[in-house]
Amino acid sequence: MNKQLMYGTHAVAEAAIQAGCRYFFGYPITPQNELPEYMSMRMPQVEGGVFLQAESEVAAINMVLGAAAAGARVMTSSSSPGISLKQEGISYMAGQELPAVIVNIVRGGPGLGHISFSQGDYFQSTRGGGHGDYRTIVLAPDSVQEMADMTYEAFDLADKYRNPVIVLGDGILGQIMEPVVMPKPRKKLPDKSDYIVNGRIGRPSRVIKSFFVANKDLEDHNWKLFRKFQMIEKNEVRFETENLEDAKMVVIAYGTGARIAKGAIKRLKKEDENIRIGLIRPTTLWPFPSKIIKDTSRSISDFFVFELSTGQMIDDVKLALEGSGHVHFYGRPGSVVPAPSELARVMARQYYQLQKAKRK
Amino acid sequence: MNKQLMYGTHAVAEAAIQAGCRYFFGYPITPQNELPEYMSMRMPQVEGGVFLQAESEVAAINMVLGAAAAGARVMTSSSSPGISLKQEGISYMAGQELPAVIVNIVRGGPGLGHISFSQGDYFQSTRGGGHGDYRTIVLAPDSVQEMADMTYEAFDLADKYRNPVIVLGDGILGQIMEPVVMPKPRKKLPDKSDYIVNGRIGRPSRVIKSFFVANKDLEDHNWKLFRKFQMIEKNEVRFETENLEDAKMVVIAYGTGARIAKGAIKRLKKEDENIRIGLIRPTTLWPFPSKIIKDTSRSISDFFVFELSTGQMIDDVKLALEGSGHVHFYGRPGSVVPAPSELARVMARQYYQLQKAKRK
Amino acid sequence: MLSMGQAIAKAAMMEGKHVTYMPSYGTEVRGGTANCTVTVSDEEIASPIASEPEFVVALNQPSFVRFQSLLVSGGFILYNSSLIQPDSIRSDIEAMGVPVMEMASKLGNAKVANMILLGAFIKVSNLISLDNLLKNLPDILGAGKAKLLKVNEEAIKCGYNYLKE
Amino acid sequence: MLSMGQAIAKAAMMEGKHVTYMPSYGTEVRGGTANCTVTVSDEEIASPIASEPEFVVALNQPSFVRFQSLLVSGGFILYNSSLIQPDSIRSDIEAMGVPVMEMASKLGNAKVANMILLGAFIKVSNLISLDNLLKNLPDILGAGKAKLLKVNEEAIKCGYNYLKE
Amino acid sequence: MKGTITITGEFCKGCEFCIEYCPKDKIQITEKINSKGYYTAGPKEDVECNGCGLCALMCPEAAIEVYRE
Amino acid sequence: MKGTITITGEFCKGCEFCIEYCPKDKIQITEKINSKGYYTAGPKEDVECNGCGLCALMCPEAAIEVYRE
Amino acid sequence: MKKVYSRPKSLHNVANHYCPGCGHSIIHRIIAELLDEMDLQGKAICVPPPGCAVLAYNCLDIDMVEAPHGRGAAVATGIKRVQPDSLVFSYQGDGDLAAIGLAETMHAANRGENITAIFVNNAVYAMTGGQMAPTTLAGMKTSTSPYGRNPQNEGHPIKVCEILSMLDRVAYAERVAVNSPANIKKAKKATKKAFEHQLNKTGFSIVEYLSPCPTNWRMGTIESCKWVDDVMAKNFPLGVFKEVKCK
Amino acid sequence: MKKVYSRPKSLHNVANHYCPGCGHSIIHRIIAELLDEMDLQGKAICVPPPGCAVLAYNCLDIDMVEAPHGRGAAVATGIKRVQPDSLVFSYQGDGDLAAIGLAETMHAANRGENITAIFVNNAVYAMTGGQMAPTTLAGMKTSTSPYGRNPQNEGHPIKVCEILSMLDRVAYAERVAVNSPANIKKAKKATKKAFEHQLNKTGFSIVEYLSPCPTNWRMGTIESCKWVDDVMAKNFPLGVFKEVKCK
Ligand SMILES: Cc1ncc(C[n+]2csc(CCOP(=O)(O)OP(=O)(O)O)c2C)c(N)n1
Ligand SMILES: Cc1ncc(C[n+]2csc(CCOP(=O)(O)OP(=O)(O)O)c2C)c(N)n1
Ligand code: SF4
Ligand code: SF4
Ligand code: SF4
Ligand code: SF4
Ligand code: SF4
Ligand code: SF4
Ligand SMILES: [Mg+2]
Ligand SMILES: [Mg+2]
Repeated sequence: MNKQLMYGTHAVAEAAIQAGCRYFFGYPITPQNELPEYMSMRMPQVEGGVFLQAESEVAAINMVLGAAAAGARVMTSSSSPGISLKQEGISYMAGQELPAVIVNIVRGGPGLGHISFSQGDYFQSTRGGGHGDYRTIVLAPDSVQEMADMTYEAFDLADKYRNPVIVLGDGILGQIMEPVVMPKPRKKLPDKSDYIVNGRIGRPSRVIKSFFVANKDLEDHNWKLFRKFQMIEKNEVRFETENLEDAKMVVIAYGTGARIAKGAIKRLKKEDENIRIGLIRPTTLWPFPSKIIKDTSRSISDFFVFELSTGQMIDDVKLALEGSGHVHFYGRPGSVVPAPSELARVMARQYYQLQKAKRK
Repeated sequence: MNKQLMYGTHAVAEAAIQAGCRYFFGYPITPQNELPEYMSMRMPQVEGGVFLQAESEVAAINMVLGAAAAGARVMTSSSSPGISLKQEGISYMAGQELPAVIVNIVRGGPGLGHISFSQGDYFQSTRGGGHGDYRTIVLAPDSVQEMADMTYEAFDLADKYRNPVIVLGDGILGQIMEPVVMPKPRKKLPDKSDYIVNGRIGRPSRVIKSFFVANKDLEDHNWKLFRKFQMIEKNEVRFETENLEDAKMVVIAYGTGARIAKGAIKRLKKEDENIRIGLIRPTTLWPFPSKIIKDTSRSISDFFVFELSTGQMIDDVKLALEGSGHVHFYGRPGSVVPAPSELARVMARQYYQLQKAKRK
Repeated sequence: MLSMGQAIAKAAMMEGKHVTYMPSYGTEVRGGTANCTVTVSDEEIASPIASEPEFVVALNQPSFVRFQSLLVSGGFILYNSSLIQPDSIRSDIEAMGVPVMEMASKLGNAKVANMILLGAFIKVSNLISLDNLLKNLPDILGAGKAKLLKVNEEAIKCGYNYLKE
Repeated sequence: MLSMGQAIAKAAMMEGKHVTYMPSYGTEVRGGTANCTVTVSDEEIASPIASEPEFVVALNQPSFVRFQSLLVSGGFILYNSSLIQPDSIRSDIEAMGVPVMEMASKLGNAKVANMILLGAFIKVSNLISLDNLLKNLPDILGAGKAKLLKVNEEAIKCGYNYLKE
Repeated sequence: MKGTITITGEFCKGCEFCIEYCPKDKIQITEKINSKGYYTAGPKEDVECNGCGLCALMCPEAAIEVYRE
Repeated sequence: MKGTITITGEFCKGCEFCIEYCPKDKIQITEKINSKGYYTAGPKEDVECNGCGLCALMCPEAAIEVYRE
Repeated sequence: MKKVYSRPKSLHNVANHYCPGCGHSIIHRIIAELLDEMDLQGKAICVPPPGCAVLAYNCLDIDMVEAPHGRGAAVATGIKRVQPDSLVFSYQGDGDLAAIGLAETMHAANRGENITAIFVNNAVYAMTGGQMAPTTLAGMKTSTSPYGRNPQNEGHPIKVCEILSMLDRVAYAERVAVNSPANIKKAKKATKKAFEHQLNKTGFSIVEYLSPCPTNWRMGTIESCKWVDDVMAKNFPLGVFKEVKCK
Repeated sequence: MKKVYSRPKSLHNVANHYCPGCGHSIIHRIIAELLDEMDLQGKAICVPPPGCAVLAYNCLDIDMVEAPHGRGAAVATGIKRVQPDSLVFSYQGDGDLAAIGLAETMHAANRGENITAIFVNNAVYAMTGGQMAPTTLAGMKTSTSPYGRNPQNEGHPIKVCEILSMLDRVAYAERVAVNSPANIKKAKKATKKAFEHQLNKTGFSIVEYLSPCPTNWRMGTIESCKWVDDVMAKNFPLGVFKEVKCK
């Protein structure tokens, strides 16, 4: 058994290295400092590994842009305010169709907020906080093991679609230690020789760009990207479900929120074995698992959204449902983790009220 | 008659001055260069007026932050990539509850995109492209007169709610000249002496901040902001409607898109006087006029959303409708303006198809 | 070119018309010819970008070629015949050349070429009345150009009358 | 403190338990005492933040006061009695002091105080078996500390047996 | 010259700067722990102070006040 | 020393640098307009060129090629 | 007996949050003493961006505006332009002022904004746990330079005062240290000069403080003070780098 | 007769987009000549951020990566770290390199990245229509300094080469002009040196070109060249500011 007890940040970093990432450009910010710190220790131990502390998050994302254009598997990590600063660069990379993995260990906002954690960056991540029509794939782990696995996969997704991929953790997932089985080193990396810049020997010169002189060309490019995003929506939706079969109410939560929700459901089941609460946990936030939610609404009409924010994913749930269900919401924005027992209370109140109403 | 023929950018700038704005911090970027240029000429002519070209958009928004904290009516303007760079600062200002007016003369994206225009920054503007749970009021003019009027009003809204307000123009609205009647100089400016910093004489010292040491305090702050945002949603929704009474299909569009839509509807009416197409034009994009859309859906079931993007506002329309109508979409992302005739064709096709289907 | 467009727009505005003036701007890139679009209407103006203009005023050869092709059928193209020798003119439009440069030098001021063309334009377009234009001219030119009022007036009349002849 | 928590977590992991270790981190601000939360369970662990811990191990007075109040009713608090003189102890919990510093200096190595407490902890908590802990100790300590294996083993046993007496 | 000092224990963090720089060796770390958990500095009873103020000049916490004849 | 030059009209923008710096006054702006609308430079027929290459050194457009005996 | 030193009244009457022996505490104290002595408490506006001093407002009893990381100079510019008669100073760490905020710092300095940068150089990103800063010394181990800063890869420490002194509109630039009575006296004098330049509107002023961070240097408090003399000041020479005449 | 000057093959065979008499064109030509002569066309990667040169790829026939405004040095760093044997150069205007991108420029220089900055100083933001740049001269009128740049409000022009020369890992820094045959020859030599330093991995190299912008200066082409000598070069002295030994 190859289980190690690892910090979430370290698991992300090590999984990236196993996935063939050899370039890391980052900048300190709590609660993800242990990620660049780990990289600064590990990269020099790996053949060809480069760790560089950038002078800012803006510089970091642009170093990532350059490294991606030169063909590298490359990563950067930060936390909320730092990710805001990277928005222009991410928009460029999406426009230039460059792959990279961007880790956001979300903290409390807005502004300086709080260093612990939150889920307040959902909109920014899923709708492109930068300018223009673009999307980034957003993966939402809820354990250290998933932090590792999803980071590992993120590199493949980024290369497959030539698009930035965001791993959306939070201060808790970053700071805890849990047992992890590390993915095996990726032996064969994708061949990118058809688009990267490495000198124009034996071929015409290449340009990596997002600028279009003719108005029409930009429009064509935007539709091209749009079709790619549709393809991603078709192929890459991921989620986990629990007890949907006979549920009378379905909880929708992701990341740390989903863990607490799972604990709350378990608790309620212990107290009342007849309680029927299911769970849908999106593990990709974009593309969002709309279909399973819509499908579920055929038999179940109550959806309980739990977020560690004042409510952002709830929009995607409503968009998925298209009016075909009732959406209830419980939010705890900013740095206070509700105990499963607290959430259980809120959920139970909602649940029993609904059942009572139905009986009437 | 005090009508002047003015550029959109100049109208915004002059209206700001009439509203009592005496501080402008900006940075060149096409297609809004004429705005800072006008300010550089005008501000020195106005008592106490300060124009300062910042070294970057990041610097500009932070100068705005400082000036707002010191009690000024202050403005900055930019275009898409520059607005991306301002996201961290805007998030801070929302967290610190500081008022300011931010003008975005939107251009084509993602990345460097194109200098002309687009409506691709809708998500960024309406959902807070920065980190954390916050919103900015977003005003969407569709003429040079509205550019002036809304900018003027934006300062009042910003001060009323102590929150950044975005005036969302685009390259066309910025570049055209139209007749404008300038609003009168605002004589009495709001008293901000209860929160600004100006030295702690005669009162305890003050801190303008968004950072909270105790987790719980940040949560309270977030709920406080949330209540403010709910209040804004209650009070400040704005929109324009046309021919909703007997419409069989309703077009929803904003800004330049709405102008083209109006032209297209007019055209169709000329061709077929029996055609029944209405229009809802949101003039605040956040808060979004959801209620009127929902209300309209009681009698009308078809909504035609037109955007100069691959589709962003359409989410808000769907959220408003909650499944109670059919949403059709036509988008032209990036820098090509469809002629009203083109849009008319697309709309007509949709319209007649729907009527035929109903007759069946 | 741009100033002439603005003059038309201002004059129309002063007649109480709806009006939109839109300068061209290419890319963030240098070079290329300048042009602008003026839309004048009794109603609210939808798109400020004319895909099918009714009138075109062309000052040089490339513009003549490019904008001739955009003209709506039955439209009118007015051109600076001092610089433009039309190779071919669409058969479904009307075209009229004015040798503005020669005329301007006759008036003793090369800078009023545009005003001559403006005069000719209001003649053929019938969008603005000559009287109104002349009345509003001081406002249109702006304070800085009061001295030049006289020669500009003359130039406009000269262009207006050229087509009369 | 933190290393002791990690040792518990590792040992539990090696026994095949679900385990989560969560260090405290206050604000971006200096000072304050360190603490950590270890959750050990046979099932998947929901929240890594224990609002009502079953066991508390306190190394100093402020921690004793703070975390005693969080303990679940019927919980157990183990404390370093070399540093802590409990003023008052909740009546619904069990408390046990271990004079780890004195014991450590008897063993001739002040640094093993934590291991003594660890030994005592596994005794009272019954979460991990002593045999497994000792078996896995080399892995838990890591390669760098092989030399200290012996004295750590002794310390753990010493803590374990202290409560036996 | 004669002097005296007072040290506010709640501010003191036991950094020992005052001790290091006092020319009279007037100050020591005491047994008293303040609410932040620091062993605080205090003047020795039987040692003279010349009121030079070096301790206060060094004290990061502005915990020391100095009196001079 | 004798030389000769050729100027590619499509590249020329009529900036007159070559004219300014030619020691022989060999170059002039011609009547030819290229597709970008510039009046282009061209060698004068009857003037000698020494092949010094100064024109090419100055020409921003790399429009000039120079030959020398 | 006469009281010859009292706790400055520009300090809040509570213990601050810094570690024992931290240079930040000393610098705060110096500022508070000057605000008292120069009667500026009612005129002062401080701009603390994130860094160990982010909570400066819990310590200094004056108006403050929190800045985003690195943007102290821009925020201070905004304030000062609106309130030209206030005493506006940013309080920035080396990571803040010289890494992410270098452009804002240099441009405010170049414009000659009448503001003062209180620049705390402790050779690390202290608040975030001791990562490499632009001022980290060659060979120095930090949490992101675990093998020591390698000048071939990460460059040499950046000398802020030397660089800023090249800008015409910088009125005053001095590097001091806060590790001994003599140095603290000089530091206070320098800070006073900087404030005077600001009040006289001669341009941008900066005081760079070599400041012990025992926690991240993993040293004792006394040892940290020695290290400032023995190592840091060798790399960052103390002194006045620029002074224009006060009007 | 022998051909003594041919159009460089590293230039695409089409007319470029610059205005008549623009310094950018000359600098492109110089680079293309060197790529030919040094046989580097197949090794070169250029990083053009927005600015009049944003379309450099329509002119120079080599690989390119577009950078966001001001981030040329960061993008070039990313490329060079992945492909240490390529010739990587950014091509940046004065607004780009010295305003918004100043931090990235200085930090890349300070790290001694083995990249070259081709730095085109035309004293304005040309592409966006002639706004004030960090290098705009005192008193100079631009579209955002309509009353002339006022050093009391906006500072004096920033001297990039002088400042960068203070950083230890900068290997080569020279200011040249492209306004006369003699200056163009020197400019080419400087560019060659910079490339050689990069290939020898001695550190960061920069060549600053005083470059005419007749359009935004509102001058004739010949007059612009004179202005470079008569005014610009007086404020920005030409010459080598730093050179380390090539290994
Ligand atoms: C945009 C952004 N990036 C990163 C951070 C995290 N952060 C907070 S303080 C700091 C640096 C602290 O170092 P320094 O400025 O030297 O101050 P010190 O703590 O050493 O006094 C960093 C990187 C942040 N708050 N915002
Ligand atoms: C973030 C951002 N801000 C602003 C711009 C607009 N912009 C494009 S080029 C440029 C500056 C051009 O000046 P310079 O760098 O001196 O180059 P030049 O055109 O003078 O050669 C600016 C401000 C942009 N593209 N992106
Ligand atoms: S005043 Fe001087 S002598 Fe007295 S305690 Fe302080 S340092 Fe020592
Ligand atoms: S210098 Fe101050 S804080 Fe340090 S030990 Fe002395 S009194 Fe305490
Ligand atoms: S080569 Fe010399 S002489 Fe000949 S045309 Fe060119 S500059 Fe004149
Ligand atoms: S230098 Fe070149 S571009 Fe300029 S006029 Fe001569 S040939 Fe033409
Ligand atoms: S970490 Fe360092 S800089 Fe921060 S408070 Fe502690 S000693 Fe001071
Ligand atoms: S605007 Fe200036 S810099 Fe730009 S291409 Fe024209 S002359 Fe060159
Ligand atoms: Mg520091
Ligand atoms: Mg420039």
